[in-house]
Amino acid sequence: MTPFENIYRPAIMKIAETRDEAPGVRTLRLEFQDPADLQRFRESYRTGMFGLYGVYGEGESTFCVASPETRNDYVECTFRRSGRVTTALASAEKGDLVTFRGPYGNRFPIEEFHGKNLLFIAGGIALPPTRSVIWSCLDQRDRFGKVTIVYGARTVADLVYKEELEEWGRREDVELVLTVDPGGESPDWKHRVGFVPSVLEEAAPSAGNCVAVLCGPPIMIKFTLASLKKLGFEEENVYTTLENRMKCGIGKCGRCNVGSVYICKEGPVFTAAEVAAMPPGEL
Amino acid sequence: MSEPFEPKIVAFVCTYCTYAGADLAGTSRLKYPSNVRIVRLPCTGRISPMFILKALQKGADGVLVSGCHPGDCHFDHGNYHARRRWTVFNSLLQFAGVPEERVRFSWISAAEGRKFAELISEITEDIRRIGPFEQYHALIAETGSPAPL
Amino acid sequence: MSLQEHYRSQARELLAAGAVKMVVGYAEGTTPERRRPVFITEPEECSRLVLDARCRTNLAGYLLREGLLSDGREIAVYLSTEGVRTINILAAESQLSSAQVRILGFEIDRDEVKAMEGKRAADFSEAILAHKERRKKQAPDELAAKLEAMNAAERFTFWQGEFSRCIKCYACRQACPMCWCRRCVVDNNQPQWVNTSSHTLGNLEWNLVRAFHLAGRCVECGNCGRACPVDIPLHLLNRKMTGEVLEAFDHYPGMDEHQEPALASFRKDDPETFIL
Amino acid sequence: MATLLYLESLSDCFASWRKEGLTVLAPVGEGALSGFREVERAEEANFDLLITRTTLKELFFPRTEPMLGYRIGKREIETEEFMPPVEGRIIFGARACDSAAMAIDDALFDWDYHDEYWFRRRESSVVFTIACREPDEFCMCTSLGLSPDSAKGSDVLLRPLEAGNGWQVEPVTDRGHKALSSIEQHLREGSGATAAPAEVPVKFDLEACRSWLANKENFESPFWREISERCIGCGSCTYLCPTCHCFDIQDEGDTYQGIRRKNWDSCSFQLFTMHTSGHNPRATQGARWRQRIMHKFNYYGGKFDVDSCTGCGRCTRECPVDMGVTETLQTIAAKQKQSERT
Repeated sequence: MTPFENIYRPAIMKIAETRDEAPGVRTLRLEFQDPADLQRFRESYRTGMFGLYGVYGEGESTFCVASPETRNDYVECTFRRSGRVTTALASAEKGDLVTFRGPYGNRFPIEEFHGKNLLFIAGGIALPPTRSVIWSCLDQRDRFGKVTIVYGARTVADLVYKEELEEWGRREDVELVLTVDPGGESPDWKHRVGFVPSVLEEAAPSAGNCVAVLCGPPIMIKFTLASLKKLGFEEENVYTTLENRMKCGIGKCGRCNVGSVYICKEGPVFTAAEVAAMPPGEL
Repeated sequence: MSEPFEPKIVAFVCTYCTYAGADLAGTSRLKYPSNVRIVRLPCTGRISPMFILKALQKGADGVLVSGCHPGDCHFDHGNYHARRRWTVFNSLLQFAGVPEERVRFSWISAAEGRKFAELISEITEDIRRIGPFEQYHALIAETGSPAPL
Repeated sequence: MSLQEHYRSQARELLAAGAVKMVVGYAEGTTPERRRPVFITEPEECSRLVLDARCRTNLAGYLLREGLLSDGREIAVYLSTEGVRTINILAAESQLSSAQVRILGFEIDRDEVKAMEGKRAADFSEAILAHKERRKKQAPDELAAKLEAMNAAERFTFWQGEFSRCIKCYACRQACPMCWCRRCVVDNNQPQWVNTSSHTLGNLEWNLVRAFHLAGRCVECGNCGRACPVDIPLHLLNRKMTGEVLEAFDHYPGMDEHQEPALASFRKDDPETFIL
Repeated sequence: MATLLYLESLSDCFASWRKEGLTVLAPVGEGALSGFREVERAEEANFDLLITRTTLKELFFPRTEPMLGYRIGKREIETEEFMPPVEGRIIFGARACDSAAMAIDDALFDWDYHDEYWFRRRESSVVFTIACREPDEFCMCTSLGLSPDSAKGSDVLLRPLEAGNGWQVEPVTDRGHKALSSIEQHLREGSGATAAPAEVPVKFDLEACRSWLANKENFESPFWREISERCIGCGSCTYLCPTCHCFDIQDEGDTYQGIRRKNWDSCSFQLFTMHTSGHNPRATQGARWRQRIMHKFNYYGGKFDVDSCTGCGRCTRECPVDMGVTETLQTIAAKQKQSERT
């Protein structure tokens, strides 16, 4: 008989680094303990894919791989402490062992972005999936045209990846537009104040030869899509990611589908046109 | 030769009376068996029947729940509420076939170090006599749960 | 006029006059033996309402559907004595206002259905009192008596066999009008007190927790037992708890809407013979 | 001439298989207590049962299954893999609807990722299906394009003899052939008349249902709320369904040791899709019932070219509030017919 292959078996990961991003939000850098697991990850990981991060005794939780495909010898994830698993992950320390199952799902078609201008839009805790694409593109900067990043959070404290935001802000080949919701600014805040859709409209990036990557809470997505439409973006050129509750991550446990579309297998990356075709009542 | 059976007993006690009673037993150098693991809670009113089920789930052979005498509750009436709950849960456990020796309830005040020591000895002996809670342990084993490292 | 006709026309009048926004009752089911819950909002649909000795389901739980009573309007509902007691308990537990519940009372006596006079839960206190007196004298059923006669190990084995069949579909919980928690204790996972898996241990834990949470609240309507797809004798556990609470605290759940819940109240002289 | 197996030699067949180290399972018990359990002798089995209360799927996809045991030390995690049992099994006396369900679920458990918890059991089991002679009022296999003597998912099909003393034997798969060769000495060649299979009336037009469900406009139809108004949100229809396969993954244990398990879960449950944030994409029972119907009769077919229902009727038979797939599809078919007319 062939050796038993357990599709539910996770890889054991060591926490190489922890970083507190914002209140309740933390980033972990995880390193594979088994070289075979690392090898598999290197071969299969592409930006946009997700994984199930776990702590034995607590369970597994799904979020995107926040690190880019151009840096594939580790896995980074950023999450908000909210349920049982994220609470356990948040209290884990450097050197602790956790688990990772994946990478699963589809990817951003980055080759199709070659030669185009890129517009990244993210809100709050949804920067991680966008960040994965941003670095994947910045790591091969000369293949792309103009890069614009519009990122907003409720308050200054809620902005994640603060160091990277600074780095992107310093770069000449990136246009960074930061904003916080009205009332969320600190006395020394030098950037914009306002909601992402209106800030985006003010910044008015050209839709010509441009693809947009948009990640955020549903309400932000809804209004930002309207703004993008005003700016002349076609739905086929706007990419986003969807999230749903998952248990298996591989199309078997039966809960993440939106209509007939399984987020875990056919997603999490979709164009706005694909999302528009989904039944709105299930999103 | 197998090891002689040492009962595993979990005691859920309130911090104001029974825990203080246990403390007194200790400082008075009263001898009692070391089979009891004490879990200290603010009041018997906080001791949910879930705790008892959890102890059994983790393989306890016996459980003791103990707090202040009626009228002595630090929070005035937590133990009166607990008493009603115990009445009902005790009856349920017995109806489900959990022998009454396995789950006991008592009032032990901060001054009753001797009562604490004697009760622990008595409960431990009772359980030693009836042996490990094999019926429950069989259910635990059936889940495939691995033994502690 | 049969009771069925009488209540049909009452339902029609109530809806037509706008006195109630909905009638919760029984309609014919898939087979001639079956009855099913039905929700009528139009006077002309009232001819679907059925009332006979097959109408066993306690419908009170449907009143707790999210938002149903939030507009303050009244709903008429077919209820037996157990159902009326359920309304009293739910009102005592602040889950609904009995003023919003217009009762179409009935009682099933063997194969006959009889009217119970009254409109509001408070009108049924005599009938409830009579039930309490009858319950006090009620002897345990055959299986319960057999169980009581067993020793602990035998009882454990009996329940082990019963619970091994449980598939954790939670039909008992969902069918119970008393199980109104937004999030059941087994669905809370911080901490996870009892196992969610459907092995015998997890099933035993679930069933004990369920029985305990219904102690002093269960009206013995039988919804749980009828819903159980694997016929676990859940009523034995519930009856045991009801008997215990009645005997120890003279508490019969659902006497009126001001009755304090048995496990949220106490008397200083409550019995405590088992406490060391 | 046909191959016959007489009831009187069935115990000998069981003995032959058992001698080879195979476990023999058969329907036993009555009513709510009925199910497939290990038997030694033919008399223990209850072949008069129309259908067992719990389904064949439990033998392939148990309600709770340990997958990984873990022990956490200071700086290492020890894991132990729980493999499904692989000893050979003869499942004797399944019904066509239950057996067909196994073939339907194969597609899901093989969808890109091969679930060995399912397939190891499938590969080590031989399913003998007995064609039904009598339906009850809930049976509806013929409405799903199956029949009481369908061989789908079976390894051997048995047709009851008119005299009620045995079966005509039809091997379907290689596994079936092999299992039969072990009991060759107990089989007879003969020409006993077989009983006519049960006549199960067609209850709805499946094509019409499919069309209605495929129409996007109907997704938000008030029909979904109306048909499921009395649904109490329990899992009995899904757990008693031979094809329903949704599951949860749960860790049982503590921070030192425990087990990661695969447990049945149900789309009827409110918590099934609830996000940690509290947002629930399927917030109402109507949406959850719609998911169940759409999954079975639209999504599954779209992905695997087969509907996820075999018409066993258990959902209606056992529903505490008298709901079920049958009535829903009957109503849907009628709606479709009506819209085609207008």
